[in-house]
Amino acid sequence: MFENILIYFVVIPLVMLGLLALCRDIKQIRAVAVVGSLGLIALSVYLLVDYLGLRAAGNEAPMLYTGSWVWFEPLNIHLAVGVDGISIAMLLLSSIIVFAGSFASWEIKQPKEFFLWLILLSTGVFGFFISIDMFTMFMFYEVALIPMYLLIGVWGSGRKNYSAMKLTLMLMGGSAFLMLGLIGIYYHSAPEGGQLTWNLLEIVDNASIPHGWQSFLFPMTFVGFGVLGAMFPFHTWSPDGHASAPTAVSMLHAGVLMKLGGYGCFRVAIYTMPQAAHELSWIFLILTGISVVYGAFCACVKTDLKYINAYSSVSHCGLVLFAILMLNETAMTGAIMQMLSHGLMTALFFALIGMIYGRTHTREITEMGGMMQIMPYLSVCYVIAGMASLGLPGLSGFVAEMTIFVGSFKAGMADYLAGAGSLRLVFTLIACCSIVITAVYILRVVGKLLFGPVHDDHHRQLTDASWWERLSTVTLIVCVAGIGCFPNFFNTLINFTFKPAIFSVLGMN
Amino acid sequence: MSITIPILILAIPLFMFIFLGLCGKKMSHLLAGTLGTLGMGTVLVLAYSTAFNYFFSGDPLFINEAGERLQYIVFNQTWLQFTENLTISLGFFLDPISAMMLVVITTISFMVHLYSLGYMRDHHGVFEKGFQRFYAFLSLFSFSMLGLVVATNIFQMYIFWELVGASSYLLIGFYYTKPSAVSASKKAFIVTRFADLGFLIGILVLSYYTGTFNFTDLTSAPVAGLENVYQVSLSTPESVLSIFQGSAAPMFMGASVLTWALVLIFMGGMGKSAMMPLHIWLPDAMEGPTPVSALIHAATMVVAGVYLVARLFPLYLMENSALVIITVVGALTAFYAAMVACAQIDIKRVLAFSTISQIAFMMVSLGVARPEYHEGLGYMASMFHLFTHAMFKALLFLGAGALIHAIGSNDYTAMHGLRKYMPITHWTFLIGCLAIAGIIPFSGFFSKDEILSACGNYSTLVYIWMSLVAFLTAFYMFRLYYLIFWWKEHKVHEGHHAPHDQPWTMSLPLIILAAVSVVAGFIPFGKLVSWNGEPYDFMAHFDWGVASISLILAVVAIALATVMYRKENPLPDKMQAALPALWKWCHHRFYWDELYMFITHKIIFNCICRPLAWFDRHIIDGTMDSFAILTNKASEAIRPLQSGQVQMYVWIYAIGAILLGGITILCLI
Amino acid sequence: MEISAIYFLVPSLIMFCCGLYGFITRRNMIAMLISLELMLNSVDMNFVIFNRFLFPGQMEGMMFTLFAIAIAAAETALAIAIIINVFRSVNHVDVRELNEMKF
Amino acid sequence: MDYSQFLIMKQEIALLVVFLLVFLYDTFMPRSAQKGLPVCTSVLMLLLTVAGCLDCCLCSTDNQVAFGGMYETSAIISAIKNILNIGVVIVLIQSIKWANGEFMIMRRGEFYELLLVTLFGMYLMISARHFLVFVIGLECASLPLAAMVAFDKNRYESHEAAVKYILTAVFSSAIFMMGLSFVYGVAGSLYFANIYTAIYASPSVMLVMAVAFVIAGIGFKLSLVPFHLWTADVYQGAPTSVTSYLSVISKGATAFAFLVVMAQVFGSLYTIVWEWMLYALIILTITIGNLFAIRQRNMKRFLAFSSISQAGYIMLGIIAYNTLGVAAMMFYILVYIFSNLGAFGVIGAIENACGKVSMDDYRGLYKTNPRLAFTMMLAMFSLAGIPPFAGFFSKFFIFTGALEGGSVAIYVLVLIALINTIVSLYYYLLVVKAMFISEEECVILPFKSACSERLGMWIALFGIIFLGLLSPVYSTLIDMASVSQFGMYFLN
Repeated sequence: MFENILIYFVVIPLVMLGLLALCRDIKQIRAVAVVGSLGLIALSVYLLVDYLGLRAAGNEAPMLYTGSWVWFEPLNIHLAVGVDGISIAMLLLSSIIVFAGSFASWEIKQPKEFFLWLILLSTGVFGFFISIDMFTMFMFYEVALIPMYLLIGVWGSGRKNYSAMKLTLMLMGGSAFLMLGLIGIYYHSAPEGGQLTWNLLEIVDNASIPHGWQSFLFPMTFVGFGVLGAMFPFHTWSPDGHASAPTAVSMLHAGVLMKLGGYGCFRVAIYTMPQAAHELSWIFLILTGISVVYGAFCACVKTDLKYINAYSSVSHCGLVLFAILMLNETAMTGAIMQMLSHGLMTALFFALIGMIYGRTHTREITEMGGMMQIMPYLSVCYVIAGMASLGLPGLSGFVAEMTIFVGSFKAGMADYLAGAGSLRLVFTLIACCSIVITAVYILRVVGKLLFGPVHDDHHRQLTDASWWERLSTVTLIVCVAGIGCFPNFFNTLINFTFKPAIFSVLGMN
Repeated sequence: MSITIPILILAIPLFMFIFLGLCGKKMSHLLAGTLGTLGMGTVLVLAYSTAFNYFFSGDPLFINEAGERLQYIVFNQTWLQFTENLTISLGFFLDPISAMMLVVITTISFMVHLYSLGYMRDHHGVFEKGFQRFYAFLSLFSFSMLGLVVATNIFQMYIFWELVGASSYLLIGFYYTKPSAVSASKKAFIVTRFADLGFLIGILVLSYYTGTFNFTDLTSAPVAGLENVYQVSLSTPESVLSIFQGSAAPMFMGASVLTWALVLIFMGGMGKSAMMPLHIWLPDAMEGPTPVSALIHAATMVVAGVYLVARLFPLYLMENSALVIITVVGALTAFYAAMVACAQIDIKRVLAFSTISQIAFMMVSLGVARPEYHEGLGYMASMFHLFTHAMFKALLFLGAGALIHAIGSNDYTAMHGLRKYMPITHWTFLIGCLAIAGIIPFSGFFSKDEILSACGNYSTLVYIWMSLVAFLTAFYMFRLYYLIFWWKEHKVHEGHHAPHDQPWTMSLPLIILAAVSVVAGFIPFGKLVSWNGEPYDFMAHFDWGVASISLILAVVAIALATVMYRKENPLPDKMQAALPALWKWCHHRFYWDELYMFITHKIIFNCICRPLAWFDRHIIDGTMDSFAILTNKASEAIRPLQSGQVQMYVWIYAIGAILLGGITILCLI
Repeated sequence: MEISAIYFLVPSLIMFCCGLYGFITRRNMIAMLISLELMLNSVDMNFVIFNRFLFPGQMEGMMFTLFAIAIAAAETALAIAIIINVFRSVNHVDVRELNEMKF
Repeated sequence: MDYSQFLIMKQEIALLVVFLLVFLYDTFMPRSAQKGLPVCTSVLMLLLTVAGCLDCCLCSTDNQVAFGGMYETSAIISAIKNILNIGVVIVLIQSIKWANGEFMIMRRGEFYELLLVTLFGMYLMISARHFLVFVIGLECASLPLAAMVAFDKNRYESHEAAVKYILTAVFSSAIFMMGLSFVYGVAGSLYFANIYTAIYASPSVMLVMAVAFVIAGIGFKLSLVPFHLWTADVYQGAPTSVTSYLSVISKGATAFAFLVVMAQVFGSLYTIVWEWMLYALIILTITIGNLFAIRQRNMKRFLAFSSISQAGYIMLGIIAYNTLGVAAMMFYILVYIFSNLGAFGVIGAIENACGKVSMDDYRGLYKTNPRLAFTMMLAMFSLAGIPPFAGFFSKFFIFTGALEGGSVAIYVLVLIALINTIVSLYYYLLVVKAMFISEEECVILPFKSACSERLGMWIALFGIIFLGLLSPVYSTLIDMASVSQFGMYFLN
């Protein structure tokens, strides 16, 4: 079991948990957090390199590093792991954000408990991304959800009780549907008389879920994961939750946890039930298409920085789900890139907002102004994050959005020309409009918050970023720019293994 | 051809941007400025050598035996692969117009770099705050603009298109503590972003049908035997043609998809080039430092729209309707901007509207270019005007900058009679005015004259219309000139220094540009740039009739301006009183800004965003909350069930048991 | 003429219902216990009736009744003990007053 | 008569021996040694448990029938008895402090004796294959509990609870026996096997009423809605040790007995009659239990309602009516024992230390007593079904069991249950919120809980954390369930 490299993605956080429990003072806690998250980054980078090496050597299995250990034999539940390019991208993303998040919460109060929960959360995240067994996947998924409650409740701000409860209940509500969907899939995972399985690869191979059941189970799983992906109208946990969460939690949540939704939608809902995905995608296309513009419009009038970002996340994550539903290779590649890109840049955003809030004690843009003169470093980072968000070439947002638009437009036109309705096309065009609206709200914030005269003279005494804050933001900016400048690397990484999966989806159509 | 030089042309500004952006704060102002200028100077040399090489070396890669100029892809690196065919590459594309643009951009950019060394400090020689940042942004802009013009494919163009937009945003908002600058930069970005949406959709449509982003696939045919060398074919390549023509040509809402794609792409151009109705950002963009206005908002970035249309011109030729739209939009914009320019009091605004008007000239010129009329004179004229306009408009802006620097205000009412105090500025400004007015032998005469003859070939109406615009151009430029330098004697206020000419770093660019503006008209432009690479005999198509008419018009306009504005007199006020409505409309730019304000704030903001946000908080979120509230209500409602009375418990128990059986029995029966 | 089972069953049912009614309406706990006895006895009667009329060849119902009587006795004893306890504590045996804990 | 068949009853006999030993200790040991009684009982019970578990694991027990078919034992039956034993051991350990309190000096022996008797009754109930034995077991299991509920003589609530309990209990046994009389009237026998054959898939009005009454009678002990109304009052009024015993042991035993009755007696009526009865009861139980739990401030009362809704989930294992369901139900009971006892351990410790049982008093508990708060939180998470705690696995398995070959109606049922888990999560989180998030000063001062209490909590914690993760437990249960006597009654 321990010869499989993937296991260490769970082992390292668990060891960190153990060490944290033994820690006596804040220095030790920081050391554990930093060393552990560095270890995770190293591990994921190693995995990335090794993976590309294996692929280059001609290994064409859909998943690599697969391992499967029986857990609950009677139900055929395994601890099954395996990764393809998508998972590796997500693992990389998660480890980077955990790293940045540790630095962003350098001076948190009650550090021991905070990091315990944070690392537990990341255990769930890593476990989720390496799992290919639906049971373990679901388990890790829920492991990742519940620490949020305490993290927001104890370390949050504002209406934290309300937000924490709302977030937890809505997400668990989603997972209620999800659980039903997963068990349903399990019971149809094999042809009559075959061995039922939770293993996604086997389920895809068997392709035995009856059509009628697909139409029932697909919405269940899609909505289940979609809630976490902030799909309209189940997104309302996101603004409140993010607004109240402490910095690192917002980062991790918007940066990684919301990706669990998109990843799950793809990996479970669409991967295993392509027929239903094809037939029912219109419902969710409408919903996600609405999310995209709706979130952006709402962000235009909010004055709380975190609310603005939360709505922007709704919009961007909506785009992820939207692209996945296009069932088109390019769009799906774009969706994965958007996940990466949004994860990084939104983490950056939340880190910066947290840092600004930590100094000014307000997040109302009407109460701030001229930050560029007071804290130039943070402000410049904020502008960069904003530019990434509105899709400036050279930063990650552009690449992802363009890939999505090209792919969706292709899918939309294909539908339209084949006389299959113009829904996809219309919603692609609507989604395209989001690039303008995004520009509006980003520039509005930048203009009000960073530029202009200093609004409050008390703010003049505030200091600029400290070294750990710089480290945290620089890490993220480098990654954002890295994806933005060299997209094809990620494109290849994802594409490499994306193809078989997509063909199996499209082959059904 | 080696790829080192092209790569350096792009890499040096990028490097300067990153270097100055990261380390600028650590070094002295002067060092940063000098480094930036030196970097740009290097690029200038490299670009000139490249252009020279391209135009004059006679290399078979660049010109064939028939003397036709070819297109050469110096390098093309895959950047992002969407599908097997659809690939964004980053490359370096060398053809007549890109080589010409290289020259224009590097020249103006270098001038501006140099000029800013003097401009960006106050009278005591103290550098402005953010000086290093300014140079970093200038480098970023130069990089983006160079990348734009050498784009090998339409998506590369889009990428750099966005980047120039962003650097324009940063530079307009350079004085970020000034709210007006902030809102101007925001406006510029959002308006062009809106236009880019059209551009993007246009690209999507075009690429969906053609399956390619590459310009060479869309407009050219490969030259046999040579790798990466293409020749423009005015009859579009078979591959593209077969998609869009014939009975099976795809249609959408009554127009062919090609028309849609081209018009949408043109929409992007309209945004960048400030064509009506997307022009509103450009006058506001004058909030930026004046050198920026010269570089971005006069000479280079704003002509990107023209460049885009020129780049895709063979495609546009396929769709007459698209070209007609371009002509109409251009003609309207040209006239509108000229009218407005006559009634502005801010010198930079006057120049901004003049820029809009002149770019519209170029657009019209492209719109009227047809093979049957003088073998595409319009295309050549447009490019020529682009070139000359860049020079004299940059000159005018830099001159205006010198004035503003000296006076400290944009308002010409604070200037009047400056000719004695600032002779260099005066003379160079006059040259600029003569050039733009189209007085022989200044450069504007040649290029504008060709545009007018192209219009004349196409349609008399357009010709008369554009001549009228040319007349107005001469009028408002000289109105400006007189109001700045003549009108009445300049009063020097107590305690102020008298305005004086600028340091050499500022004067030198003025003089150089003035010199170029004088002689540029004699460049045999047609030999170098033409729409299909064939050398174009410009003199063969020269129409003396048109030339003399336009010359006469210009002289009359100048005379009129002289009469009205040379000396302080009541004539302008009388005219204003005679046509109050016209003046008011022109002065308020026909209320376009107010209209946009109304649409964005009153309609989009108040009628869409706010209701949506309300809807989200109260309806969607309210529904979610109401689940919780309902649960609590239900919990409250069933409270009496647990009354604490054991007899009640038992009663419910008994009823429950009986109902359980009873209902089952009923169901079974 | 054999008297059919129904003549016994109906009174038994009535007894049960009386017990039920009494149990629900009487405030005195002792009276409630008596009502309970009625119900239990009606159950016992049922067993006996069924045994006697339907399955006369065996004794299961009778045996059950014997045990049930014993159990009923135990229950009553326990209940009375508890009621006495309550009486000591609050000086009454009104069941409706015992509603401190509710909702 | 073959006396060897008494050996089949070895668990009951062992329990009786323990009972006798405790009785003898209580009666004959000198006063000075009386203090050792709680520990002694716990140790004896622990020995019994260990022996039982070893026996269960090492010797594979076949289905064995004794006393002319009145008594049956099998691997799964001894397993459930062992599960109960484990719970009883924890309850006993947790009650040591309480039992050694000032007030209990004279009567602690009775407490243990009564407790062991009820356990014996539960054993009988589980193993009974004749309704006479079953009724004796049932009464044995419920009547002494009334005395235990009334144990706190000085507290008025204890009396009120006892009255409510005994009156409802007797009433329900009347209803239950009424149902039995109908069964007897229809089938002519009280042997399970005979009844099963006699009523094979032919429901009459009397039979349906009989089923309803039997469900009501057993549902009373399981506190299924609407037969649950006594639960909250009794849980609140009874001494905490008794409450914890009531909430887990009594419930677990009855759940299994319920399964036995439904499968082995009324198995043939599954689809036509009682599946739908149970369907309605489950929805009511889970929903109403949850709705009441939301508003509770008293921790014991709160756990009472939570246990009502948990009973609904347990019933999913029965309505599943298959091997997976049985195993999942037993696993659920096991996990529920640990989780609930973890919570009751904390409540008991706090009550013993400072007499606070209100949720409002728990505010800020983490600051004063972090370990207790942590234990409570894990217990709450486990009850709410949050991984990686055992509660998640038990919930997942019970849903998996319920859905096996499930019709759409069952999917709907499970969906309702799942949505209810959100409500339950809400109120479990309320406790967590009070302990961790509330920023008020805690009224519970820091204190050191007794050794025994801590031991009890440690055991519970151990179970909460590891029961789910260690798969052999569940796998063994599945193995047992698949070879159990139920197999022949299930449809598939």
